[in-house]
Amino acid sequence: MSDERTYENTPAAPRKIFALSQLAESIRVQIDRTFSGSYWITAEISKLNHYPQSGHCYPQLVEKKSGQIVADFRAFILNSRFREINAKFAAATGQTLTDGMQMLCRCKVSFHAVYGLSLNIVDVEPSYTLGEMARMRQEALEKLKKEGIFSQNKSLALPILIRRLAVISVETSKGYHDFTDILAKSAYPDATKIRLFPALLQGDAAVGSIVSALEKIKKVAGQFDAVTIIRGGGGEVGLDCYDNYEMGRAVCTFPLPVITGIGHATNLTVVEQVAHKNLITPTDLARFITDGFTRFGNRIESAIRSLSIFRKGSLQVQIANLRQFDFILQKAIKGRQIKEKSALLNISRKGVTAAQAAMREAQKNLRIRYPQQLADVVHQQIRTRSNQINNQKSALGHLTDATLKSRSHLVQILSEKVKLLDPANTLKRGYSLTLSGGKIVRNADNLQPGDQLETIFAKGRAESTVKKTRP
Amino acid sequence: MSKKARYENQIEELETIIRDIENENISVDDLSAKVKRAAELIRNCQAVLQNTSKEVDEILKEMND
Amino acid sequence: MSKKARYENQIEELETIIRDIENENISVDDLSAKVKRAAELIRNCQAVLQNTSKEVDEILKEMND
Amino acid sequence: MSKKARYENQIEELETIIRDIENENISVDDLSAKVKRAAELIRNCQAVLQNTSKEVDEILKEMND
Amino acid sequence: MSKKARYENQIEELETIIRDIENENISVDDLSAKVKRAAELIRNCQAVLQNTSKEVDEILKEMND
Amino acid sequence: MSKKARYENQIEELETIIRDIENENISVDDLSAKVKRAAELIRNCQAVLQNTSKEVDEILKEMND
Amino acid sequence: MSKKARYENQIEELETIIRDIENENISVDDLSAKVKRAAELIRNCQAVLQNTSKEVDEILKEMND
Repeated sequence: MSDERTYENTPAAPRKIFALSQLAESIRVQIDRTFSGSYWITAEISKLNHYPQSGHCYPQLVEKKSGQIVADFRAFILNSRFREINAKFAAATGQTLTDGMQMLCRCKVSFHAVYGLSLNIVDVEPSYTLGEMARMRQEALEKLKKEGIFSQNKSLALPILIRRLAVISVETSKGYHDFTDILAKSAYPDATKIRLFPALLQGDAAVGSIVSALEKIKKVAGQFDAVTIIRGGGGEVGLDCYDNYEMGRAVCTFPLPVITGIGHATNLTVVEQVAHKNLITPTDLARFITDGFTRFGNRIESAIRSLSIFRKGSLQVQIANLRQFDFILQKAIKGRQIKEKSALLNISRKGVTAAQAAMREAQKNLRIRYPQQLADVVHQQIRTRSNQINNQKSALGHLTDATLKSRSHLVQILSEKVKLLDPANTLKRGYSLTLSGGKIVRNADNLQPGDQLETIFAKGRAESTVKKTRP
Repeated sequence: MSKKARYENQIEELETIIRDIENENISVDDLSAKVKRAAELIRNCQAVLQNTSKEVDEILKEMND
Repeated sequence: MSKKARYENQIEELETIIRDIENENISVDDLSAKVKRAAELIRNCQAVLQNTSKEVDEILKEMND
Repeated sequence: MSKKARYENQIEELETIIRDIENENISVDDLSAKVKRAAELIRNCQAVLQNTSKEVDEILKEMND
Repeated sequence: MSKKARYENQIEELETIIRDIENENISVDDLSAKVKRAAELIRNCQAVLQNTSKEVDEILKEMND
Repeated sequence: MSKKARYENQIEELETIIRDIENENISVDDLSAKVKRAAELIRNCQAVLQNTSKEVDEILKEMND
Repeated sequence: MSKKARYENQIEELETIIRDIENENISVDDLSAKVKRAAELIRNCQAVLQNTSKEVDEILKEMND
C-alpha cells in the first residue's frame, strides 16, 4: 500500500538537467496525461504470481500469435481488488484466475520510477474467459471427433466385475481415500485389487502427469480390467486441464475402459465426455464397482435359490403328472369303448330298421297283395265263365225256340198248301171238276164231240155229253 | 204208332203227297185219300212240335229255377 | 260221373249242341233230349264254377288265418 | 324241399300263376289246384320271412345285452 | 377264426350289408342271408370289444400293483 | 433299452397313443397291444423320474455342504 | 479385453440353465447333468467373488512382480 502511494505523489521534475527520477516523473506525467482512462484488453495470464501473504497479485500478461509472443506486460492486482475479482470470476466460471487463462480485463496504464511500466488491472470480465474455455473445449472435442476416436474408449467392453483396477490419483487425496474406504467396506472386500499410479490432478502440469501415468499403465494393460482417474474432495477449481486435447486423446485411445471420478463441474470436461464412464465422485465410482459385485453375487444367490426351489417341487409335479396318465389312459379307453359300442349299436339299429322295413314290404306283398291279386283273378275268371255259361243258357233257349218256330212255320205252310190243293175247297167256291173217263179234263183239245162228261159239284154230280170243242 | 213215327219222315211223306197232288197224276179218288192223309200228317207233326215245345219249355224253366 | 267230367269237355259238348240246334242239325224228335243234355251240362259247369269259387275262397280265407 | 326253394323263385311261380289265371291260360278244372299251389307258395315265403325275422330278433336281443 | 378276423373289417362288412339292405336292392333270399351274416358279425364285434375290455382292465390293474 | 430311450420321446409316444385311442386312429384289434405299450412307457418314465430325482437331490445336497 | 471374462460366460450359462429348468425346457433325461453343471458353475462364480479362483491368484502374482 505504501508503494502505491509512492508512485502517485512524485513531484514535477526540474528543467535542463534531470535527475533520473525527474525523467521518470516526466514520463509518468506524459503517460498519465495520454492514458488517463482505463482500457479493456484481452490477454493471456502467462503467470499469475499471487502472493498469498500480501494478497497482491502480479500477473505476467502476454499475447501470442502463431505461438510467438507479440506483447508482454507486467500487471498487478491489488489485494482488495484481487479478492473481489477472483470471487466474481469463480462465481461465473467455476474457476479462479490461473496461469494460462485467457481473459478480458479493464486496466489502467501505470508507470513507476522504480518498477517501470505496468498495467493496473481493476476489473475482469469472466464471461470472456468462460467463452474462451468453452471454445477450447469445443475445439478439443471437435478435433477428437474428426479423428474418429471420440467414442473409442466408450466402445470398449467394461467387464461386469472390475477385479483389477489401475487408479490414477494422489495417495493423500480425500477422493482416493474415500474410494479405497468404500471398496474395503464392501461385501466383497477382496474382490477388487487396486494399484495406484500417482499423478498431479489439476493445473497445467496435470496434463503431462496424467498422460504419463496412462502411458505407464498401458504397458501393463493386460493386468487390468479398467483405469480410473480419481480426484477430489474439496475444490472444484483447476479442472480446465481435463479439457486439454492431449489428455482427451490419451483417454480416447486408451486400450482399457477409463472411468472418471473427478468431481462436479458446471459443464462436463473433455476427459469426462470421452471416458468410458463418468461417475463424477470417487464415492460413486467405488459404489459402481462394488455394485457390480453385489449384482453378480445376487445373480448367484438367485440361481441357488431357484435351484433349491426346484429341488423341492418340480420333479414331484412331474411324477404326479405321470400318475395322471393312468387316469387319462383309462378314460381314453373307456371313452373309446363306449364310442365303439354305441357305433356298433347304431349300425345294428340301422340294420334292424332296414331289415324290418324290407320284411314289412315283403310281408305286405305276401299277406295282402298276392292274396288279393289271386282272389281277383280267380273271381274274374269265374265271373267270365259264369257269364259264358249264362250266355249259352240263353242261346239254348232262343235257338230251341227259333227251331221249333221255324218247324211250326214249315208245317203251317205245308198245311196251307194241302188246303189249296184239296179240290173240295175249290168246288165250294163254285168251281167244278170235269171228268172224262174218270179223269180230270184240263184241255178241251183232248175231247171229241160226243164224249161223255161227268161234272162234280160241291154238292152232287151231273152227267153230260160234249157237243163241240173249241181251242 | 203215328206218334212214334219220326217227325222228319212224316214231313217227308207230307211233302211227297203235296208234290204228287201238284203233278196231276193222281186220280180224284186218290186225291181225296191223299188229302186226307196229308191232313193227318200235319196234325201229327203239329202235335210233335207242340209236345217238344212243351217239354223244352219245362226243361228250361226247370234249369232257370 | 258228370261232376268228374272235365269242365272244358262239357263246355265243348254244350257248344256243339247249341251250334247243332242253331244249324238245325238236330231233328225235332231229338231236340228235347238235346236240350235236356245241354241243361244238364250247364248245371254241371255252374256247379263246377261255384265249387271252385268256394274252394278258392276257403283257401284264401285259410291262408289269412 | 319247399322251404329250401328260393324265395324269389317261389314268388316268380306265384306271379306266373296269377298271370296265367288272369290270361285264362288255366282251365277251370285246374284252377283250385293252382290256387292251392299259390297259397302254399305264399305260406312258404312267409316261413322264410319268419325265419329272417327271428334272426333280426336275435340281433335286437344282442343289442340289448 | 371269427375272433381273429379284424374288428375293423367286420365293421366294414357290417356297414356294407346294412347299406345294401337300406337300398332295398336286396332280394328276400339275400336279405335273410345278409341278416344272418350281420347277426354273426355283431356277435363277433361284441365279443372282441368285451375281450379287449377285459384285457385292458387286466393291464391297468397290473400296472397299478 | 427302455431306460436309455429319451424320457420326452416316451412321453410323446404315450400322448400319441392316448390321442390315437381317443381319435379312433387305433383299431379296436390293436387296442390292448397299445395299452400294454402305454403301461410300459409309464413305468419307464416313472423309473427315469425317480432316478433323476435321486441324482438331483444328491448333487444339491453336496453343493450345500 | 473385448472378450468376455470366463465368469461372465459362466454366470450367463448358469442363468440360462436355471431359466431352462424353471421353464421346463430341459428334458428330464438331461436334468441331472444340467443340475450338476449348475452346481459347478455356482462354485466357480462364488470363487470369483471371494477372489479365491486360480485365475485371480495368477493376476495378483503378475501385479506384484
